Amino acid sequence: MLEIRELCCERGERLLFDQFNLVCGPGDIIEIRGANGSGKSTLLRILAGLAQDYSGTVSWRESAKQASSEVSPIEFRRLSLYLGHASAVNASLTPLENLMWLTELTTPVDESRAIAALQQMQLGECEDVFCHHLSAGQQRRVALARLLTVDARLWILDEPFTALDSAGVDLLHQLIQHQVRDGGVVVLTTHLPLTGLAGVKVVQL
Amino acid sequence: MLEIRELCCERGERLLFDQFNLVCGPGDIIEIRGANGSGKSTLLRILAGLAQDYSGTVSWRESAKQASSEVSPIEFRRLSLYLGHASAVNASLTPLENLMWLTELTTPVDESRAIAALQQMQLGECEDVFCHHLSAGQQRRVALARLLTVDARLWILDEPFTALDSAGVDLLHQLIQHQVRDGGVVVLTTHLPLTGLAGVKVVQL
Amino acid sequence: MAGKTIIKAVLRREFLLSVRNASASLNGVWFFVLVCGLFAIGIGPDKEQLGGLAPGLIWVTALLAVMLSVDALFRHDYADGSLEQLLLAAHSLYFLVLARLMAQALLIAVPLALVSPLLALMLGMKAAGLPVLILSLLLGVPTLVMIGAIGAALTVGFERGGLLLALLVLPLYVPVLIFAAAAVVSAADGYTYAGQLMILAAQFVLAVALSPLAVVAGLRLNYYH
Amino acid sequence: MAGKTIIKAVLRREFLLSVRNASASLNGVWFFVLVCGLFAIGIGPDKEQLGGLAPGLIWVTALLAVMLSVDALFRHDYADGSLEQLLLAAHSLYFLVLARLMAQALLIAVPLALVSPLLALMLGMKAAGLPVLILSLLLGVPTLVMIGAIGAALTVGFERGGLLLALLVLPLYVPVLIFAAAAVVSAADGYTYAGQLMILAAQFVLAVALSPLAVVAGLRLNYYH
Amino acid sequence: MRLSRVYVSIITIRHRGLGKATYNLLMWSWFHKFGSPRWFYDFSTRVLPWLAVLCAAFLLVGVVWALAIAPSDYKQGNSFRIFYIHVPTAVISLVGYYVMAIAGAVSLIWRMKLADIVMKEAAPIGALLTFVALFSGAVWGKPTWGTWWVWDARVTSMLILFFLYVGVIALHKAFDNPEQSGKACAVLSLVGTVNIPIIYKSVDWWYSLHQPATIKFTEESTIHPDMFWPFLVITTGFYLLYAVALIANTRLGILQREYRTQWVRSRLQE
Amino acid sequence: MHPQRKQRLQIIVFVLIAVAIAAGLLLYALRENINLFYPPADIAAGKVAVGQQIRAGGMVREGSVERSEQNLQVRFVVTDYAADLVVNYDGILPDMFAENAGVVVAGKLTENGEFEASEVLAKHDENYMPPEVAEALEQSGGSSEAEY
Ligand code: HEM
Ligand SMILES: Nc1ncnc2c1ncn2[C@@H]1O[C@H](COP(=O)(O)OP(=O)(O)OP(=O)(O)O)[C@@H](O)[C@H]1O
Ligand SMILES: Nc1ncnc2c1ncn2[C@@H]1O[C@H](COP(=O)(O)OP(=O)(O)OP(=O)(O)O)[C@@H](O)[C@H]1O
Ligand SMILES: [Mg+2]
Ligand SMILES: [Mg+2]
Repeated sequence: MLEIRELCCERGERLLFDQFNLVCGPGDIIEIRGANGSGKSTLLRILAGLAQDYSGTVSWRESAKQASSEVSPIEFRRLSLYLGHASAVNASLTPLENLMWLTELTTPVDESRAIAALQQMQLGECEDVFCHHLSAGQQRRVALARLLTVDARLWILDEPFTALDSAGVDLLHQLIQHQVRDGGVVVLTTHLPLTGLAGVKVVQL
Repeated sequence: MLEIRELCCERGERLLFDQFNLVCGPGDIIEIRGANGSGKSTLLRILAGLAQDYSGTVSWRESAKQASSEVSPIEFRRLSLYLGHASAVNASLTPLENLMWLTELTTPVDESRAIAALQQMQLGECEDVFCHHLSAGQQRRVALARLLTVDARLWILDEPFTALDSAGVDLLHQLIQHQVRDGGVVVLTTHLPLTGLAGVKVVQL
Repeated sequence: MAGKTIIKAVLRREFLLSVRNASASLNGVWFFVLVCGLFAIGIGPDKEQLGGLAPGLIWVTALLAVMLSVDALFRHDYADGSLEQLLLAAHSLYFLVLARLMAQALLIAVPLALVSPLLALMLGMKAAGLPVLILSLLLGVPTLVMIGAIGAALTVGFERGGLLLALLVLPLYVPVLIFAAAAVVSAADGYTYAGQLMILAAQFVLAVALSPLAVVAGLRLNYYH
Repeated sequence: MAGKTIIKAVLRREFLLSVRNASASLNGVWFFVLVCGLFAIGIGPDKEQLGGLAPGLIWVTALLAVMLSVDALFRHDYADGSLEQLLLAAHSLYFLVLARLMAQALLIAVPLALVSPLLALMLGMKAAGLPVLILSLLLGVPTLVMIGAIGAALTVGFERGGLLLALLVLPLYVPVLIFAAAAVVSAADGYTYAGQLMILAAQFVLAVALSPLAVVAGLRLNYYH
Repeated sequence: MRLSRVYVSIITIRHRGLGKATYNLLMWSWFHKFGSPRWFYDFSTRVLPWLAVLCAAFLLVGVVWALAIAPSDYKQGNSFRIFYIHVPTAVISLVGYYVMAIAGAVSLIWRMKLADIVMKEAAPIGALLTFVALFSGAVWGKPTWGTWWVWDARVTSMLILFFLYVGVIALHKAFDNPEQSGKACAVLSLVGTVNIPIIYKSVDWWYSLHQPATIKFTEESTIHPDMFWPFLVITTGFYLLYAVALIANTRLGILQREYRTQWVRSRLQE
Repeated sequence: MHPQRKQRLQIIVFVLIAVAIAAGLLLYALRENINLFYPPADIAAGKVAVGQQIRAGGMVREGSVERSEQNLQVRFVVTDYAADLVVNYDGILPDMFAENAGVVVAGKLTENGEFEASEVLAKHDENYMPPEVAEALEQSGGSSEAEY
């Protein structure tokens, strides 16, 4: 269960959000919505534990009732998956090498599962092309393949649909649906209408 | 008038397109459509004069009839504007500095016009924030502001809607519409449905 | 244990990348050889004079080669977002960074040490100093990598970080330079050098334990907001 | 004329960026001083010996400082897409590149030349060589910038290009190094040095005229597909 | 196992199970109060004038005594008087590095804003003092050593110290976010503190021309009392000058960092 | 134990072990003589090889300085009051060079046990006193090594 209390963050003399509260539990899809520059990415980075200059608390509890079940930062990193504007795909590695590394940062994985994930992302043909030869959408798919290999409870996705073609968008919709059906939580931003997803809770920033 | 004849391009042993022909004249909006990795960006880079390993011809004529009116490469660069996946926005310059430079590469411009363009792109407040502080959408807006300051006949836009919020998308629609009403040509790619634009010719790749 | 998987993954990627990228470690060696050659040209080929200078020249060159290699250590990962993912790994960053630094230290030190006897002989150093030269490089270069990594972490966000890195890091390199050059000179002249090597080793051990702390802090602060 | 606007725009951006980025040109100077200090430490403090070596040491250091500055010349513009826009500018690239290179040459050469007398005296060089040292730097460093830019253009697409650049460029630096060091040594010893300076000047003029051609070709290569 | 847990709870300053008083002491709440920029600003407004007057008095007496009254040296004559600038600046520039590093450590560990500002303001002052020490040493070297620059241990380590300062300044200038640059400079100056003793020892061992210590704490000094007293006065003056400069610059730094807050506005209006 | 604390403990233990090892190595190293600066006594005791670049230092013995008439050749004796070292030098001496004053010479030992200096530096001693005091001391037969 993710709990955000009285989050407040300012950047360059502009208050991005103030007294921001949010509680979400298993099965929630939260869409953070806002205009360009309203602070969505900043919020997601704070959730993921990357940004530090904010006030307020962000916590993840195993159970909603016990206050003591709050997990430690390292445990939280194992439970969460952050995918930002930069896709963390190294240009001189192949998709498989990138995927293996990115996955193993939080979850041990064997190669066959990674290969299957790439195939599901329609990257079967490009398995051993260096990533700087890939198109923008294909690079994004490499980054997204991690959703299939990592066992995270909380997904934090910053504009994950960028550069994807319509087949890719559909696929990602399915993945998200699957994740929440399994009791996971998805927090995402996007400027697209999320018509393909059921039960999205929109939070305006 | 843009004329593409028998364009053929292969990458890493894959034929991206073969015998590709396209002719377009004043007032045309051409959308190149295709799945991820189908070669849209490659095609646009060839049009812009960036990529070189292809066969076939790309030419721009002042008038459709006279074969001799084909313009020289430098003249073509003055007449065209290419905006790719990378937005060419330097992180340690301000939006205004970036815009001035990018514009002056092809068109002399005075500062007031550049400032007005930034204002129209809703970047008035961030005029002198360094660009690495800007959000993804704001950086894209800096790049797009160039559409307002450059006097080009041919726009080549590779997924220009990326990272823009819905207001930004509407604005860009207007700009495109305005450009073709003035007799310009727009060639673009996107994975979004272009419902806001009238008279788009779709070319499947 | 999960920690081991992560460390192994980090190491595997490190080696893969260093193999892929125009054999970066080999380039360090070429740099080493070339700059020593430049000295021979710039100073004039008076062999006797050069021989006396050789330990100092070789060591200063090695130091520059290390600085150049280290500059790229985090820069690319920062640009493409891999660094943020590393910071979000489910393991103590101290050990992850330590693993990377050790891998880099190995990749940089060994080729330099291997090629150094050749250079020393070219510059006319006395043969008696050769084994100690190799040893001093194997002990000293890793220390330089560790210290340099601190500077690299602090400057990773800057466009033209290379020279700033030099300013931050080169003063800190002085102790290594002094003891390493002194060890080689002593050995070449037939004197005892164990003391200097011990001090180099002590510096190495200290650097191994402490520099990851500073590197982690340095990397984190680039993601301060 | 449109050409002038473009060239002015390119120059303005160049100066803006060099002011913004951690005062990169000043860092070059610090690097210069630091590395000379390291040599003194590595070689030993014997002033008479150092004095004789000073021209060579100073020039090799200057050469490295230039190489480090030049490495960043196009790298960032490549990464963020500015370079493709430069290649699409409505003006002959030759002159645009030439303008950038000249600006860089100025930004790098002048500070180095200004600080060099201090270093020369610290290293114990004879005062008679000082004016020629300054002159040789003012003539030679721009040549090095031009040559280095060719390497920078060719290696702009590589992750760890810095050392590869060294490999490509340092051999090409040898002629400049030889004549510049010789001029300074001659002057310090009271001999004639006009000949060497003339040759440096000739190299400079050649580099100015030819290197933009190579740089443009090199930059284009990166966008081959 | 229990022992390790106790140990960890001590080093991580976990307060569960500890008494409230101990917790308060460990969390240094008093320390934070005194560390607030506002408290410091008001406190220094009261103290600074007195300090400045005291400093001026010491320096004035010291300079007159050192330049006009104190005897010249039997060997060096009047060039010996450089001693009175050289030694205080040299010593304080070293002390200044530790001031900077300790402030850096405090700001890093306890996230204290005041310490952060002090650290950043200490760097240029220290660099300036180091430069003066180098310069005065060089000027002194010409008559005494016959050359104004030698690569001697102390001289070389002083040069390195200068670069350490310049590094901190350059790093500070390179960031545009003050909190980022604060952390970066703190890390760098802490790394420097580990290294300064090492650098000093290594360089010291390397080569020595510079004279050994004249002013000694454990044995009697090898300087004549007539020369020593003005030295004491002028050194005290320099220490005060350092303090005054640091406090004044810190006040400016505070204003720059906090100019949007209510209390700064009200102070500026007064 | 909590995994986070466990890792923190691991780090601390690791750092402590490293510091201990470093301290041990340093202690061992400090027992060796690693200085290349030799007083005349050490040279007399044969600790320096012929032809090795070293530095030596001490006081210039009173009345030992012989200057050549034709050129810049100088010959003087450096002493640490335990042993003497004959130094030959060809070059301009620093202004502060004087009998009974500290000096540092860099160069090498020759076959005949004399020192061939390539550089002579006047080393200023750490005593500061007014001229009158120095004179008085001189007359009372003390050296400038006097203590206060
Ligand atoms: C550029 C040249 C010089 C530099 C960088 C330099 C540096 C220093 C430093 C860092 C100290 C303080 C050391 C400590 O407290 O441990 C110092 C002290 C001192 N220096 Fe220099 N020095 C230079 C030249 C000279 C010269 C030429 C003389 C005179 C012969 C001289 C005489 C002294 C004296 C008397 C002290 C006080 C020593 C004591 O009592 O501890 N210095 N110098
Ligand atoms: N130092 C600074 N000075 C001024 N403004 C800053 C500074 N740092 C950050 N900002 C502002 O903070 C905001 C950060 O926005 P963020 O990236 O979170 O936006 P976003 O909602 O993700 O936008 P987008 O939809 O474009 O991705 C931007 O408006 C940016 O201009
Ligand atoms: N050296 C190479 N080896 C193999 N394939 C290559 C090589 N270079 C390019 N390609 C392929 O060429 C294609 C280039 O695609 P391009 O970037 O033009 O796609 P796109 O249509 O713009 O896709 P997107 O919608 O994702 O932006 C990709 O499929 C890529 O895998
Ligand atoms: Mg965003
Ligand atoms: Mg594309």
